[in-house]
Amino acid sequence: MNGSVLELDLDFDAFSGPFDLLLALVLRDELELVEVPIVEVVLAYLVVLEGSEEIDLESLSEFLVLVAALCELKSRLLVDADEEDEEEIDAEGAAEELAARLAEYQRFKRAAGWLTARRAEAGLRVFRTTPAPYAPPRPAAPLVDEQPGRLAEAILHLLEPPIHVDTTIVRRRVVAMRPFVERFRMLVRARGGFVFDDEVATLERGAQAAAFVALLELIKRGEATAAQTDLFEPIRVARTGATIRVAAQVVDAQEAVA
Amino acid sequence: MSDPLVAVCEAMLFVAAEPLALGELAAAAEVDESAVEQALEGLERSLAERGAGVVLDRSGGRYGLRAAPGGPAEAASRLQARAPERGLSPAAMETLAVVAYLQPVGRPEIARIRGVSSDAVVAGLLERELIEEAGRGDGLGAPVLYRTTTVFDRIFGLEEGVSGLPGLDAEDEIDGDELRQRLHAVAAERG
Amino acid sequence: MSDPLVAVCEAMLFVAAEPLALGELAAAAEVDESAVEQALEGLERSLAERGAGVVLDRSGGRYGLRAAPGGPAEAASRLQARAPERGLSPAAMETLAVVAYLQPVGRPEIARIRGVSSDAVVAGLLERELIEEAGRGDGLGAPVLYRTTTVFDRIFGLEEGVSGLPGLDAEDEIDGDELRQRLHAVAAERG
Repeated sequence: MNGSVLELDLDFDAFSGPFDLLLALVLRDELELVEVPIVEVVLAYLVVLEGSEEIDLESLSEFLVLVAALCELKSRLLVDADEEDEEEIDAEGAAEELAARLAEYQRFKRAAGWLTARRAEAGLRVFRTTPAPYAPPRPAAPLVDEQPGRLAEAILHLLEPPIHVDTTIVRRRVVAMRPFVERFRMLVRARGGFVFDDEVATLERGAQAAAFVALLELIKRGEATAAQTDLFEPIRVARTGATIRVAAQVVDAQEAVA
Repeated sequence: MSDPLVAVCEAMLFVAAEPLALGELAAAAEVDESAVEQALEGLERSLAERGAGVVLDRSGGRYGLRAAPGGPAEAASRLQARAPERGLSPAAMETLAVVAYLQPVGRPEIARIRGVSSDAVVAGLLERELIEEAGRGDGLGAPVLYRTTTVFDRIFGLEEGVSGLPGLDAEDEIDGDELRQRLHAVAAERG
Repeated sequence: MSDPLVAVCEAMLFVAAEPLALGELAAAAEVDESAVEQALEGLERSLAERGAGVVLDRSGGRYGLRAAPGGPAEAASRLQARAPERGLSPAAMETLAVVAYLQPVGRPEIARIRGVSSDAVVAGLLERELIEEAGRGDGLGAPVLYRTTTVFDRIFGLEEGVSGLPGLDAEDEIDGDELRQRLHAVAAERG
């Protein structure tokens, strides 16, 4: 495969999230876009993100599924034949969805840039936000009468179970990561390794994404390494000794085995 | 007001929440106290000369600005007195509802159930005397517990106190413990 | 400053902790709004002429005073423990932008747009009082919604408030179509 995270000269700390990273990759002119190992870069980034406790599993799973589908990893990783009611998401569909999300993200990123410039332009603005020292006391605002029914309404609102609004073509499902961490840890310790693709072959997409995050977690903790002989080859996971660097983990592991 | 230190002193006195001692002014202006003293005299003169709406007050060895006597002070008083009548914000209503149905209840539990920090809202309700302290709980750090007040009863027209709160379920009434459990369960699910 | 109404306006703006609407100033001064408008212009001129330590500020369509730029603002900010605008991270600016344009908006939507959890960032913005709660969204599991505050308007110098923000769509950006084409290229190549 071409390039590595290191050759791409990316400073992960400079990105505010996976969309920010993907946008930067997609907008790169100097690289042939198809040569960019997007999945590897994104996965390596997610390892870093996981360490910073900024992971939102729901949006992360969705993002992973889209990126994986986009890069046709799904043909190997995300086999999903058993799931009847779930729409197959093809690479074209993933591209559509990702493009829409990136365009939306880009608008807000630009708005943030405008606000930042505006802040700099506005200069230091100092106000008093407390009452003035000798100001006459402000009487407490008189309370208006309320209906007790509004209290019951507020409590009933709090009793409503949360739903996750589905705004994408991908059906989101929050899948617990912990069982995967435990299963993979057991496999690594007992057998010295396993083939990730075999382990997740029968799972639905959301679970596969969560499994991948679980794998990243094990790698991050230095309990395992993951490797591919080539870009779309099965991911082989092996037990490892200590000292591994997080950012370049996926790439390093891959080079080590290759 | 050609002296820039005069403007600096005016700005400091303007933003201060409390009257300031000479030492505090000197430290923030990064000059010595005698320079500040001189600038304050300049400020006092400048304000008087142009008939400004504020005057320098130097009572109790501290400095502050106040509305000038007469028209300015009267208008300032009228402005301050016109506190608009306002209803409870959605956040206040929700917090009040949690206290009303679960009392006594502490801030950590309120925050957990609502899923957001509720310190500012609780402070506001205390200030408006809709809730009050009711001892301390057993939890971590023995949090202060709160209950609703007679002001609360009056505003919501609850002549019999909280026993008059509307039921939450027409068929089988949820009791306090069960309500608490269900609120926590939903909050946990919300993540 | 011969006009007594100018002094009255200065005093009112001085005592208020919040920016004031023309109507509030007129009511407390017991004059009509156009007279207040004229007096505010006179005040702005008078403050500028004598190089005062404060300047007239208009944010979100409301009026207030703030420390004059430069030395006065720097000294005044040293007196204040908290500076809401200091050290805003790129993540915080992004989150602030989402809230400013989509308000009221909840955390799940912010996370969806940014692709990362925004809980810590939202908490930081709440603490700085740049955003505040604005009720809960409709529907099940209704998330707490947020909006920007007058502090936000003031710090960013938005005279007309968020209505003065530029449109979200710019001409010079790579649009959705091109992004889609680039991503399609990846998909086609890999398929």
